[in-house]
Amino acid sequence: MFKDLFTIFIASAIINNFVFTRYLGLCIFFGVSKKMETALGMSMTFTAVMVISAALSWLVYNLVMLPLHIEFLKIVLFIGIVAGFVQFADTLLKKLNPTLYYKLGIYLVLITTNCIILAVPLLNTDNNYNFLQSITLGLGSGAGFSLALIIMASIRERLELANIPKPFQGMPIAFIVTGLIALAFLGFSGMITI
Amino acid sequence: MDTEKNPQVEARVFRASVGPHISSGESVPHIMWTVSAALLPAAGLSIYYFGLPALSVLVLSIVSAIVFEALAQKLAGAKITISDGSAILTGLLLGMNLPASVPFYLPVIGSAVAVIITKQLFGGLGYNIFNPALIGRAFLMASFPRFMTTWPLPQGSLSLARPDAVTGATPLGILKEEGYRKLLSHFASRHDMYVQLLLGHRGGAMGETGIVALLFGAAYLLYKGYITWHIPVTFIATVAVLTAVFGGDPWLAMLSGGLVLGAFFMATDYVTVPQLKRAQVAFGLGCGIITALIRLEGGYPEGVCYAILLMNCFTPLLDRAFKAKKFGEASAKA
Amino acid sequence: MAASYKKLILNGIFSENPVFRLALSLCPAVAVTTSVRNGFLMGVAVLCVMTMVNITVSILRNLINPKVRIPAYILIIATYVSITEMMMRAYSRTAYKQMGLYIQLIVVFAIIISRAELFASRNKVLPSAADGFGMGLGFLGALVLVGAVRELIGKGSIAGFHITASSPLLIMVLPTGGFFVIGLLMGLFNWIDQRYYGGRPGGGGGGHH
Amino acid sequence: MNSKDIIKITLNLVAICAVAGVILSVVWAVTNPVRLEKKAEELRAAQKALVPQAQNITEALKFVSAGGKEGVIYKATADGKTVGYIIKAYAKGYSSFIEMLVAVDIDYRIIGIQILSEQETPGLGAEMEKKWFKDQFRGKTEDHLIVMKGETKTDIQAISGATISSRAVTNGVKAAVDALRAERAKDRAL
Amino acid sequence: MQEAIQPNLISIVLKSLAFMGGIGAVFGLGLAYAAKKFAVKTDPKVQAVRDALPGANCGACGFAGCQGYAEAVVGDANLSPGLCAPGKADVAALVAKITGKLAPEVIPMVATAFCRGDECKASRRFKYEGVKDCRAAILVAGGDKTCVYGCLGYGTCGKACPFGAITMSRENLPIVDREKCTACGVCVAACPKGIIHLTPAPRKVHILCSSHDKGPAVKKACEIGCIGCGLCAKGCPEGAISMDDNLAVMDYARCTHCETCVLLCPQRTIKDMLDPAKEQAERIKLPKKEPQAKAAGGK
Amino acid sequence: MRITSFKGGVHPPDNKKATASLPIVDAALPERVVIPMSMHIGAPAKPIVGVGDLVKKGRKIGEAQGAVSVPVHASISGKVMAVGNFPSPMGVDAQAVVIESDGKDEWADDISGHDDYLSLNPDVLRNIIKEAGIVGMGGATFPSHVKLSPPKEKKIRYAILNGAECEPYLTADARLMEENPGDIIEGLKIIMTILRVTDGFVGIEDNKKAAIKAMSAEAGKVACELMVETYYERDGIQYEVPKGCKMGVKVIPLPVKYPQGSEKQLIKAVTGLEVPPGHLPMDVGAVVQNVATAAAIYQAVRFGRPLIERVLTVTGPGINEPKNLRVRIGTLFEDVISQCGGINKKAAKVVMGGPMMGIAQADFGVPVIKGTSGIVALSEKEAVNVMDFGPCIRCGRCIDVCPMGLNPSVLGRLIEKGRFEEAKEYGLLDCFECGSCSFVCPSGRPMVQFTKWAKRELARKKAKAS
Ligand SMILES: Cc1cc2nc3c(=O)[nH]c(=O)nc-3n(C[C@H](O)[C@H](O)[C@H](O)COP(=O)(O)O)c2cc1C
Ligand SMILES: Cc1cc2nc3c(=O)[nH]c(=O)nc-3n(C[C@H](O)[C@H](O)[C@H](O)COP(=O)(O)O)c2cc1C
Ligand SMILES: Cc1cc2nc3c(=O)[nH]c(=O)nc-3n(C[C@H](O)[C@H](O)[C@H](O)COP(=O)(O)O)c2cc1C
Ligand SMILES: Cc1cc2nc3c(=O)[nH]c(=O)nc-3n(C[C@H](O)[C@H](O)[C@H](O)CO)c2cc1C
Ligand code: SF4
Ligand code: SF4
Ligand code: SF4
Ligand code: SF4
Ligand code: FES
Repeated sequence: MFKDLFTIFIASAIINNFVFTRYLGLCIFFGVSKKMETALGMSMTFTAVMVISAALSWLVYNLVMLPLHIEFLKIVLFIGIVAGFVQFADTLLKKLNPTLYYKLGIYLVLITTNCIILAVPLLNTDNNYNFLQSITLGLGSGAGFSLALIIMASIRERLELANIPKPFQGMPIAFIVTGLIALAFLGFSGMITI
Repeated sequence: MDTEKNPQVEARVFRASVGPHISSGESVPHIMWTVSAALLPAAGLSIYYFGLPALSVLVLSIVSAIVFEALAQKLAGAKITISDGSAILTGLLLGMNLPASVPFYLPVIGSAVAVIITKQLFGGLGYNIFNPALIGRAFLMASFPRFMTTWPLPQGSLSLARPDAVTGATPLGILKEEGYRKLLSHFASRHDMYVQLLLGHRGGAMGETGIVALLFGAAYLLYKGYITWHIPVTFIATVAVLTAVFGGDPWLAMLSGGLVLGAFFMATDYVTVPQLKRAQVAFGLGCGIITALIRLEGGYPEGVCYAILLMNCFTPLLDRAFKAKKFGEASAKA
Repeated sequence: MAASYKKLILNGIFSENPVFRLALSLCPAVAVTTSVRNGFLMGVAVLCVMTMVNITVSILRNLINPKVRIPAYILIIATYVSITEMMMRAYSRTAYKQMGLYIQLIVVFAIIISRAELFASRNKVLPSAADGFGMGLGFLGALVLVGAVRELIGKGSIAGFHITASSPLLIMVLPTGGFFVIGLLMGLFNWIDQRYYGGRPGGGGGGHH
Repeated sequence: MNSKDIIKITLNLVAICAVAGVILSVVWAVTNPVRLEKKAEELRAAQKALVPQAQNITEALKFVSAGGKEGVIYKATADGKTVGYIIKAYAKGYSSFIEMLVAVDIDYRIIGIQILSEQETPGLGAEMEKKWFKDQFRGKTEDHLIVMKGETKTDIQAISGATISSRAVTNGVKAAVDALRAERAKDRAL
Repeated sequence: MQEAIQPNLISIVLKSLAFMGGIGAVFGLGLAYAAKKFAVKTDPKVQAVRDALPGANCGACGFAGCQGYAEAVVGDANLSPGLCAPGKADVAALVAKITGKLAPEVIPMVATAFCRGDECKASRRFKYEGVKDCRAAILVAGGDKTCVYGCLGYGTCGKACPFGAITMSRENLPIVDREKCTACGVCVAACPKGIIHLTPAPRKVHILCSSHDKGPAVKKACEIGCIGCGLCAKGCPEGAISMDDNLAVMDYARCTHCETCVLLCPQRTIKDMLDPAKEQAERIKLPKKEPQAKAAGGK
Repeated sequence: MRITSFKGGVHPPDNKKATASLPIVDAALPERVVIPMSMHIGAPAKPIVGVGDLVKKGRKIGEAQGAVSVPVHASISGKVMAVGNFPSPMGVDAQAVVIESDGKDEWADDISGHDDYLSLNPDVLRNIIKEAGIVGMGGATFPSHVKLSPPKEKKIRYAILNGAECEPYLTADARLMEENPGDIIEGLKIIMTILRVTDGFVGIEDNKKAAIKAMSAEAGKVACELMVETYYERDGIQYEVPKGCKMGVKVIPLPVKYPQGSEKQLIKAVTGLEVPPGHLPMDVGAVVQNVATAAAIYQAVRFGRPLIERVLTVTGPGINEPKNLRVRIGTLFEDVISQCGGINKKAAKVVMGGPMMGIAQADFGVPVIKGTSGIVALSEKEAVNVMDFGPCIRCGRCIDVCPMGLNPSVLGRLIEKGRFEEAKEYGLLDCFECGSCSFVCPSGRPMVQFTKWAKRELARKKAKAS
């Protein structure tokens, strides 16, 4: 049981890292990895939302939708949960902790447009994961996305001191870097199959 | 001012800058050429083993690395700096990372990827994040896996091995596919195996085979202070220890694959590894763990290349995590 | 009037190309563009969804309370995506097998919600449709372009027609190759832009969320 | 904002949700039968291609295949006699689970195999869908389900550069046959 | 599994309806309640101002980026809405409208480099080695130009300009692209020699020298520097030129582009940048209260 | 006793042979001198003479302005020819008084000294030192009286003389120690009296054997008694040192390594204590003065002579006859150089001070100032050209050698991109511009210029903000 969860975690966080080996969540990945500070903020926010939405999605899907045989509404539900939750958290944070909101608020909004946030509950249902497995996948994906963001942010901060040819500054070089990291991550290929 | 008094003095235009006005005389080209020279014995040995094809692969990768460097710099309107020797070294290392039997276009494509995409797009020497030669190799591996996993047999006459030994696969390949016993059966004894591995009479990339020659070059670089022990030693030791822990043969682990080449010549590339010694130890440790993981669990028999590249990703993080210790900081706390 | 529709559509294709300029909806641009065909199919799916969403949002724009604007838009998008997904699953199974996941992920494409929010919710139906169509076309074009380059270099064929005998650079049909191709194309476009149109450095979008 | 606003906002969202729900359920109701029909059709076509002489192919039982996935054994009959079995099985490949159909005759000789889905590397592992690779299995018995890296006529020749995938398919076929053998040992009626 | 069951259309629709209605109700109530309970006031004006500003974050306004200025200009009733130099008059008017302030009169300014001592015309007293940056170059004996007031030519102004308006000529003098320049003043602050000044954009006759050295010293160092002879000051019919410690200084409010000074200057220090095609149109009178505006624009 | 030295540092070739054994000679009396009002750190002095005034040697011509400032004195007797801005070896023009010699070289009348100098009140001594215009002659030119007035709460335990002279080429301090050890040790005794310490040290690099010998012999003679009441604190205990207690001076041979002469590194080598970043030597109870400063202090207290001359080394491949000269402050470089056989073709770069930290000179119309320890004419080959320095290849050599434990590589890269604030976070302000990093850098990166530039920009920004 524990080993199973551990495998799911390691696989989703590192070996089958969503960004570098499954190519998901790229918009946000490129968008917020320019500075370490934003990358860290996004990492924390994203992981938290990820776990919570994985849990909520699992509950509603398994306890309500499956018995009713309305699985075809799952896309609507999953994204609905994320969007609703995010907006709720946004409103709440703005009032209760404005400093935190000032730091994390922008990321919250971005989360609703991140592929991973939808891919994880979809994978959970595809794989018939149980509750714990679902949460672990959420956590692992969050950790993996955070890892990717942090690596990328540290590299991009170093790149700011580099003499990159003008046409390649900004997004193009970020793509190339990601391609190179993905090339390095090919080293993990074939290690765990899920 | 009364400056006409010493016209001889006045007429001259002197140079001026902020100090220091003298230097140790160390220079980038000197370092690069020395490292290249330290690789020559191993390159020579592989030419001896694998014959003319090996020579042509090396020459091709070096020449194309130089050409692509000049081309990229010309396109970018930058100063052409091929004489700093870094492109030559990249080409040489790329060549040594390939099997001698690859078709001519592999070293050329590899050099293009190494020099243009991995190095010049990032601003050239000093700015690249990833080891150019290794990216070149990984790129070729992903593009031409068949060529890149077909290892020719050494042809030289230094051979002490039985004639049917090591048929085209690397020792690590055999280990992965068929197990330790099968590998051992190719040699007279365990001892014989170690000797053969040291001498390099086996399948593999050109630079993987001549371990003695590599060690010889590495010793020279260590002596000259161009590389330090921190990364190579932690890297190799970690692989050996992990292999032993998981029941493997640590000596085999150290002597096989690209470990020696990678640890001494590629995981030491200043540009792509952390600067601080403590961070370098962490880097070596990471390389060792990933190498062992890939060798034991992964889809490939060998993991040195990917281990170094993966740790390259972490170099900026390690640089952030380990900061230089300021003079007097300790006493400030006390 | 017609000219401005044309401008709206061209805007989506060139100056605000979702992939190359705005750097949005990148996952499919990397993951499914291994061939012209895949890129085309994905692009068409997005084109349809975007146009429909823009139209719907524009129609409903006065009926939706601003407090629940975002959830409502997401709901609309999710509905269209679900419909697309179900249709594909029933009528185009091979295509679905290759990119079923990414079809589902159209829901979260930032480009769609941002156009709904920035354009459709403030404009009349026809301009909204034109905007959605233009953006979708830009996306489609980008995907086809990337797909073509990757297919050509990776498989030696264009839209399935073989040009070379063997596959030249396998890596190009791996997603890793997608990053390289998009990065290099972006660089190329920036270069053209800077060289011939005096564009600003560091273009290629980003941060438009 | 007062509570009337709350109600208004809620109703607003409820209305949109309801409309969406209705539309989706209608679309689903229309497309789902088509999807099921096509899916079954695909399976039938694949099975039929494997065992053309079969007149009737029925699901016999389910078993646990690789990765805990559900394998299915189908019985192919012609003129009331069992002419063979088709096994839907999974194998753990290089980077994905390979879903395949394995057709065997009653003597456990392979009639043919079909790859249903796979996410291996294009150009490498994905070559397994090529005819030459699949055709190698035809007529093989379990003893010859061995992967060889070089040329071979008697055994299974690996796809070069993708030994892992080749071995996965081969082992998957072997496991499928083993599963059938075990089930038949348990259930004589099979 | 789902495939096994084929419920009829009505029941599916009803279930979906119920489910979606429920979801909508839950979210709608939750969000609406949260929106009410946790409502915070935000000043839409700040956002409006922020949207109106060009977003260059150049700092010409003296605040931390555009956002900083937006907050300040909304919050502080006395703060001028015209501090954004890149935005020019349009933005000032817009900001003024949003904040309900009086739109200030903004005279368009442009950066002008007051030195013509290029590589051929001015000498260097030693061979400078080091970082090619003017602010770094003055660390070595105050800069290598023989004229201590002269442009060093290492292009710091160009690197500093957020709008890419300054390029260096082949002879190492800055050339301001008067179209691109927004008068943000970043270059003025960046130049260690104080070569660059913001001048009223419609005024195109400039005295392009900064040297307060005496005539002979100037002549030794530079072919084209102001030697302080005062011919221009004496000759100007409008009295627009005065002498300040061996250097002629232009009063732009008086200059009428008559070009007398241009012809009089023996060193050819004074340059007329008037575009001949636009000449007529440019000869409109500037209001004479201009010096104040210059001070505001130049910060 | 050899205490472990500091971490890092470099070993440039010392090149001291040419002048190490040449005795100090008095330079010819200059025909005119240009005496800048700012030869020290702190507020420039204000001229108190006008054109046409007749002055004698030692006469005060500039009045100190504020606490951190010293007066300036005429170094020859003659007539004031001009007061105005003149080129200075520090780079930018500075206010100076020009005196034309009357050839008589007479001392001013009010020059008088003290025979019983060790029994004077510390405050009196400090005032004499200030009025004599004495500043650090090791190069930093910080007013000595300020250094010798630590706030009460800082208990000083060590008075250290800096005889390291770790810069290549320079031999002025070494010669002074060899030839005038007595003056130096007497100066140290005055310093110790002012600071009320009993432990005096002289740190000398181990390659100056003769100087070590001469100084040790002189230090051995220090058996004098404290003439004033003294107390000090060690390990939290207050020690009273009553009148009559013995002072002791030790000569410490130091490892030969640049920048051994830097204050913090010297303190570390002599006492084993590290001055924390952002702190001063007095925070660890130490005061460091250059040996020449000590000699000047002695001259001032004993004979009442203000600081009007100093010893400097004129050397390098570009100088025809290298010499150790005793030169009047204000003598123009061209006069000094012409006394050393003039400059030859080899000279490509002329530096005031040593080749590591010295200031390159564009021309020789600049005067010798109080901090001028040498004039070195470097040849084309040895003078490093940093015009086309390359990118940092991250080799880490600079990190290894930085005596302050900084990361010059990062500093350089940040500053290159104008990111001064971030550089500050990486310890920019702790860099004392020793140049060890540039010395070893294979890419020839001008790190010192980078740090100077960044510090200046930060200061400018701060000044603008306040
Ligand atoms: C994140 C994610 C990844 C998936 N990856 C695969 C995959 O690699 N192979 C596959 O066959 N199906 C994959 N699926 C499942 C498909 O989307 C789809 O559900 C499946 O093909 C079943 O289609 P069918 O019901 O029409 O047979 C994935 C689903 C998700 C959510
Ligand atoms: C990008 C990439 C993709 C790969 N994909 C596969 C694959 O799909 N199937 C496989 O068996 N091996 C795959 N490999 C693994 C290597 O080709 C491995 O060396 C090979 O399986 C060994 O087989 P060989 O003995 O035939 O060379 C892949 C390697 C790389 C670099
Ligand atoms: C890198 C460096 C090297 C120095 N080398 C010497 C030296 O060799 N001799 C010396 O007297 N002062 C040297 N100094 C100056 C000392 O740090 C210190 O300021 C001086 O010894 C104090 O004495 P003073 O005030 O009498 O000059 C050096 C300073 C630095 C930063
Ligand atoms: C000790 C040492 C090791 C190096 N190793 C590599 C290497 O592994 N691969 C490579 O492309 N260049 C290597 N270089 C050359 C150079 O650093 C490289 O081209 C830079 O990464 C280019 O910026 C090495 C240089 C040195 C001094
Ligand atoms: S030229 Fe100067 S004033 Fe004009 S935009 Fe550039 S920096 Fe601003
Ligand atoms: S104007 Fe100033 S900043 Fe620009 S190049 Fe000249 S000296 Fe440098
Ligand atoms: S960083 Fe500063 S203190 Fe350190 S070596 Fe360089 S110049 Fe010396
Ligand atoms: S010595 Fe020079 S090249 Fe090496 S790390 Fe330091 S700055 Fe970079
Ligand atoms: S498409 Fe934008 S995150 Fe995936």
